Amino acid sequence: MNLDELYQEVILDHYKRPRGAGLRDPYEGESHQVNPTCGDEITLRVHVDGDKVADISYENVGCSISKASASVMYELINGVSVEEALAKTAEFTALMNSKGQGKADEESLEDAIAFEGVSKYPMRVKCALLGWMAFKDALVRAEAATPAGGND
Amino acid sequence: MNLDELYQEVILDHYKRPRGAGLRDPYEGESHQVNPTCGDEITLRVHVDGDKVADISYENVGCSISKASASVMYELINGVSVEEALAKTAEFTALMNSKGQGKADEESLEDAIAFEGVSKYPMRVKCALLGWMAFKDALVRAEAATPAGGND
Amino acid sequence: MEAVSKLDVEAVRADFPILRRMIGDKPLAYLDSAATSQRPVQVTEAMRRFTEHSNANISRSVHTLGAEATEAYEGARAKVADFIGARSADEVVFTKNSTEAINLVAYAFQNASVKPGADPRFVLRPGDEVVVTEMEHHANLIPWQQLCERTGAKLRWIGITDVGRLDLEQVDEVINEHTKVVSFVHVANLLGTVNPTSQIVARAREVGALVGLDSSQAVPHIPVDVTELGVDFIAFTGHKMLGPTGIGALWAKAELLDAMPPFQTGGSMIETVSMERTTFAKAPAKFEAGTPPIAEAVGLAAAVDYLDKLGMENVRAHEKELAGYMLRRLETVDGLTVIGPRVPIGRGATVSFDLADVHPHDVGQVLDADGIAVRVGHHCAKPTCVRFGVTATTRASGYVYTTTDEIDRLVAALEKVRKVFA
Amino acid sequence: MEAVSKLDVEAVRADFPILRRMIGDKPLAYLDSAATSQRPVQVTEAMRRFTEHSNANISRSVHTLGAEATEAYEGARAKVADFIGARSADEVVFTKNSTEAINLVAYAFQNASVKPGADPRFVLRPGDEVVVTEMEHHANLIPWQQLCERTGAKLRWIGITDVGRLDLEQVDEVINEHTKVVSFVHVANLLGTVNPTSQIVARAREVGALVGLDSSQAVPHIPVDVTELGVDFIAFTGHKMLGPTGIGALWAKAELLDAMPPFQTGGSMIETVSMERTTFAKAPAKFEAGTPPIAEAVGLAAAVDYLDKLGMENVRAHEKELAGYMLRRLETVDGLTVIGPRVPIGRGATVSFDLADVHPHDVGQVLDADGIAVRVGHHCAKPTCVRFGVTATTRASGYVYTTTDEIDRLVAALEKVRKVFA
Ligand SMILES: Cc1ncc(COP(=O)(O)O)c(C=O)c1O
Ligand SMILES: Cc1ncc(COP(=O)(O)O)c(C=O)c1O
Repeated sequence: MNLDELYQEVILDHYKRPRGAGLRDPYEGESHQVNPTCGDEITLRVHVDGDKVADISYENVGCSISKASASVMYELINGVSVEEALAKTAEFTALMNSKGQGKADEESLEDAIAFEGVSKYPMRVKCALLGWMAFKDALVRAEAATPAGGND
Repeated sequence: MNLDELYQEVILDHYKRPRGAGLRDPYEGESHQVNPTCGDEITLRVHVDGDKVADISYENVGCSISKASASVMYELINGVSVEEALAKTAEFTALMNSKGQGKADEESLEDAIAFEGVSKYPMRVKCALLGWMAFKDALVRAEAATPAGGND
Repeated sequence: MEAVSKLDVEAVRADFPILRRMIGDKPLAYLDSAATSQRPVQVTEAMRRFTEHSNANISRSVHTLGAEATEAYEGARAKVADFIGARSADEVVFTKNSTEAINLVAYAFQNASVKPGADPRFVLRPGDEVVVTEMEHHANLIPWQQLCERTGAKLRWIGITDVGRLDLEQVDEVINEHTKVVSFVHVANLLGTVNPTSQIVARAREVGALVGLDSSQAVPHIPVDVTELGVDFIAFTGHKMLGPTGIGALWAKAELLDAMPPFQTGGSMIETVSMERTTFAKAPAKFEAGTPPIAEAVGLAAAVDYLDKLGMENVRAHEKELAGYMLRRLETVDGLTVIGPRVPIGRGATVSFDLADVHPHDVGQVLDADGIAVRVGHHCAKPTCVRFGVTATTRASGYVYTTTDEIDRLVAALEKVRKVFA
Repeated sequence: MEAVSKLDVEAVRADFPILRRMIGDKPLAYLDSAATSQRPVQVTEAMRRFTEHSNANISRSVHTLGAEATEAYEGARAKVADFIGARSADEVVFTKNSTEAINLVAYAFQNASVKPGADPRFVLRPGDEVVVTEMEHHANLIPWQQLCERTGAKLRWIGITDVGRLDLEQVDEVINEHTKVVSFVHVANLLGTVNPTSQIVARAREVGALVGLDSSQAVPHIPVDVTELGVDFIAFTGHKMLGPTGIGALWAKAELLDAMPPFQTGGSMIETVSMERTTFAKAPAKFEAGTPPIAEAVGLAAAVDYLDKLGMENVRAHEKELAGYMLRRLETVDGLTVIGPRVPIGRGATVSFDLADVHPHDVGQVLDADGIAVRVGHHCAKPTCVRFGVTATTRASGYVYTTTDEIDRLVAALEKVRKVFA
C-alpha cells in the first residue's frame, strides 16, 4: 500500500483546516448521515437561493478522508448552480465507485482529484462519500420544503 | 462391509417368523416407541406376575434388525424374573453400544448374540434397541401401575 | 445416454475426489445428492485459498485482509444474485441453510404480528390463513405450523394426486381471500416432482397474498430465474448445489426485505445502538446478525461458477435423461413401486420407491454393501409418506456426476436385496 | 518474554500459512484475532479430508458416508462439550455463531411467553426484568432489547467504572426479585476485561433468575469450565477459536434445554410430524433444524484438539504476558490513551486505545501500510464507546501466534501515525 497516494497533501490540508465548517442559518434542508460500520457522522445544511447553492454548512465527526471530502465538496459546489452541484456530485461519486479505474478530471473536480486514490480502498469509499450523500439528501429536503419555482 | 455379519441366518429367521408377536391381555404397562430418524415404531405390553415377566406382547413396524431384535428379546426374557430380564436388557444394551468391541456371551444372550455385528453399524444400533427400550419403559409403567409388593 | 446431454460426465467426475472413494472393495456410487451434493475440488480449493490468504472478519475494518474478505463475501452475494436472476445483490440474504431462510420469513410474520405499526402484509390474526402443500419438506411446513400456533392463523394445504403431482383443482379453494402467504415447494425432495408455479402464483396475486418457494431442490438442478417466477421470496441451500455446508440463502424482493422486521439481532445489522434502543441497517445486512459464514460464501461462489460453467440448461438436460433412465430401469425390478411421478416429465432425477415391502433400512444397508449410497427414511417429508401409505421409502438421487452405470449397479443390487429378504 | 510461557510461538506460527502473507512488501502482523482468529493448517486439512472422504448429510441414512459423517459430527459435539467441562455432549447445541446461540435463548423466552403451559422461568411479562451490562457486544444486547420490546419486560444493566471494570456495587440493586434472566459478557471484546463471574452468578441465584454468559472472547483465550462457573448457559463461536466460520455453540444445562421451546424448526428436530401437528425431538436435536454446519463441526473439533494440545493454561499464560507487554509498550507512545484496564490483571491481550485524537480509520490505514492489521471502529459495542466518550477506538488483539516483535512493530508504526497527522 502506498500511503502517500491515499493521504495526499491536499487531503491532509483540508482535514486539518476544513473549509466552510460549522452549521449556519439560513437553510432549507438538513441531513444527518451515519456510517454504521465506523460510527462517523455528519450533519449538513443546504441553503438554496434561486437556482444556486447559496450555502453548505456542516458539522462532522470522522476520519481524515470523510472530513477532507466534506471540505473539498464545500469548496467545489458552494455557490454554484444546483444543476452544476448535482453534476459534480455525480462525477465524484462515479470516481469513488470506479475501484481505482477512474481518471479524475482536474478541470472539473479541482482539489477533489486528490481522492482518486481513495477509490482503490473499498473500505474508505464510504468515508469519502458520506458528506456528498448528506448534500444530496439535504438538497432533496430543501426542494421539498420550498414551493416549486418560488423563491422569495 | 460384510453383509452376512449383519444379516445372520438367525436374524433373518426371527425377522420372517417373529416370536410372540401381537398385542395380548392382560398387561399392566404399555409403551410406544418411535425412532424419529426412520419412523419405525413399536407398541409393547408387559404383563408382570409376582416377580416374573409373565408376558411380553408387541406390534411393530420396522426393519429386519428392529423386528428380529424384538422377537429375540421375547424369547430371551419372556417368563423369566423381572430382575433377570433387566440384567439381560442391560447386557444387550451394553453389547449394542460397544462399537464392535463387545463380545457376546452365548450362555446368557442365546440367539441375541447374532446382533454382535450390529454394534459396528452406528446407524442400526437404534433399530436393535427400539424394542428393548419399549420393554424397559413398559416395565416402569407396569410397576407404577401395580401397588408395591402387592400382586394378587 | 450421456451423448445426448452436453455434460461431459467423466470430466465432471474427475473434479470430485470423493467419487474415487472405495466402500470396502466396491467403488462408491453416490446416489444421495438430494440429501447433500458432493463438492468439486474447485470449491474446496477456493475455500482453502481464502482461508490461507485473505481470512478476516468482514465489513468493519480497513486492513487489507478485511477489505479482501469483504470483497470476497460481497462478491459471492452478487454472484448468487446473478445466478438466480435477482435484480440486485441486496436482495440476497445469506443464512446458514434453507431452513433458516424459511424461518426468517416465518419469524418476520411472527414479529410483525406483535409490533405496533408493522407492515400489514406481515401481520397475522385469527381468521388469516397460511397455505403450504402436502408435499413439503418439514423445513417448509413446521415453521408455518408454529407461526399459526403462535398467531392464531390457520394452516391450509394443497393435496397430492395419486401420481405425485399437486392437486391443482384445490388451488382456488385453498388459496382465498383469507390467505396472507403461500409458501410451497418448487421441486419435491421425496417425490422428485417439479411443481408448476404459475397457477399458484397467479392465484396468490389474485387474493393479495405473498407467495414464496422452497427452491432447495430447484436451484441446484434447474435454471431458476426469480424475476420470471414472479414470486416474492425463495429459499435455497449451499450444500445441495456443490457448495459447502453452513450457508444458504433467502432471496426476497427488496421492497419486502425493507418491510420485514429483523429476525436474529446482534452485530453488523445495526444503524445505531444505545442501551435503550437500536435502529437497524438496510437489508441484506439487517438480516445477517453476527459473523456470517464467510469462507462458506466463498465456497458457494465457486460452486455457482462451476454450475455456470456447466450451464444450468445442460444440467437440467442431463438430469432429465437420467430420470428417464432411472425410471425405465427401476421399473424392471420385480416388486418395485415408484412413489412419485413415473414419467420423466415435470420431475427431477430423484426417485423414491418401495421394494416388495422390504424395509428401506434393509434396502439401504444391502446397497451400501455394494458401495451404493441411497437415502432411506421419511426424507423429512412425513406427511408425503402418510399420503402414500408408507412409513419410509428408499430414494436414489442423481446429479451432474451421476452415470447410467451407477443406475445399473443400483438395479443389480436391488435384485440382491430381494434375494436376501425373500 | 515468550520464554516464561510454555507456548512455542514460533512452532505455532509455522502451522498458520496466512502468517507468511506479505502486505505490499511488509510481512503481515495480524493483530485482529478478537474479530476472528486465523486457522492452523490442521483445521483446514481436517475439513478438506472430511469433504473429500466422508462428506454426506447426517443422521438419516445407513450408508457408509452417512455413518461416518454422523460420527464425525457427533464426535465434534462430544469434543466441544469436553473442552468446556459440560456434563454431557447433549448439552451442546451447534449454531452458526455466538449471535445465533444468544438469539436462540432470547427466542426461547419470546416463544414461551406466547405458549400456554410453558415453563414459567421462560415466561416474561411487564414488570419482569432482564439484566445485561454496559460492556456488551451488540450480540448480547440487542436480542434482549428486542425481547423486552416484544414482551413488555424491562431491560436493565450494570455499568462500567472509569478503569473499564464492571461496577459490581450496582449488582445487588440491578439484579433483584423482578429479574428473570441475567446475561453478561465473560470477556469484553472492546475493553479486554475478563469479568469476575461469581458475584453476579450468586446474586442471580439468590433472586431465582437464570444466568448465562457471552463467552465468545473467553472460550478461545482462557480455560472455561461451565460446571465450575455455575451458570445456566454460555455462547461461543468457532471462528474466534482457530475454527471455521459458520459454526458456533450454545451450551445450556440439559434440564433447561428440555424446558425451552424450539427456536428454528424444520428437518432433523422432530419426533413426529403431521400436517396438523409436530412433536419435537430431545435436545440438542430440537434446536438444530436443517442441515447443520457439518464440515465446520469437523473443523471446530480440530481447533479444539489444537487448543487442547497447546493447553489452555499455556494459552492464558502467553496472553497474560502479551497483555503486559502490549500495555507497557503502548503507554510509551505519546498521546496514546488505553481504553479499558491498564494493568494486565483481569484482562486479556485485547487492547483498545485512542491516539492523540487521530481518527481510528486513519490509524488503521497507516498501520495497514506497514502490514499491521488492527481493528478500528465501535467493535459492535457502541454503548461502551459512549461510556468512554469516543465514537470509535483502535484495537490490537493477540492470540497464540502473536509475538512481542509484532507489538514492537505496532508501536513503531503508531509513531508514524502521529507524524502523518501531526
Ligand atoms: C463478546 C462477543 N460476543 C459476541 C460476538 C459475536 O460473535 P459472532 O459474530 O461469531 O456471532 C463477538 C464477536 O464478534 C464478541 O466479541
Ligand atoms: C425441499 C427441501 N426443503 C428444505 C430442505 C432443507 O435444507 P437445509 O437442510 O439445507 O436447510 C431440504 C433439504 O433437506 C429440501 O430437500
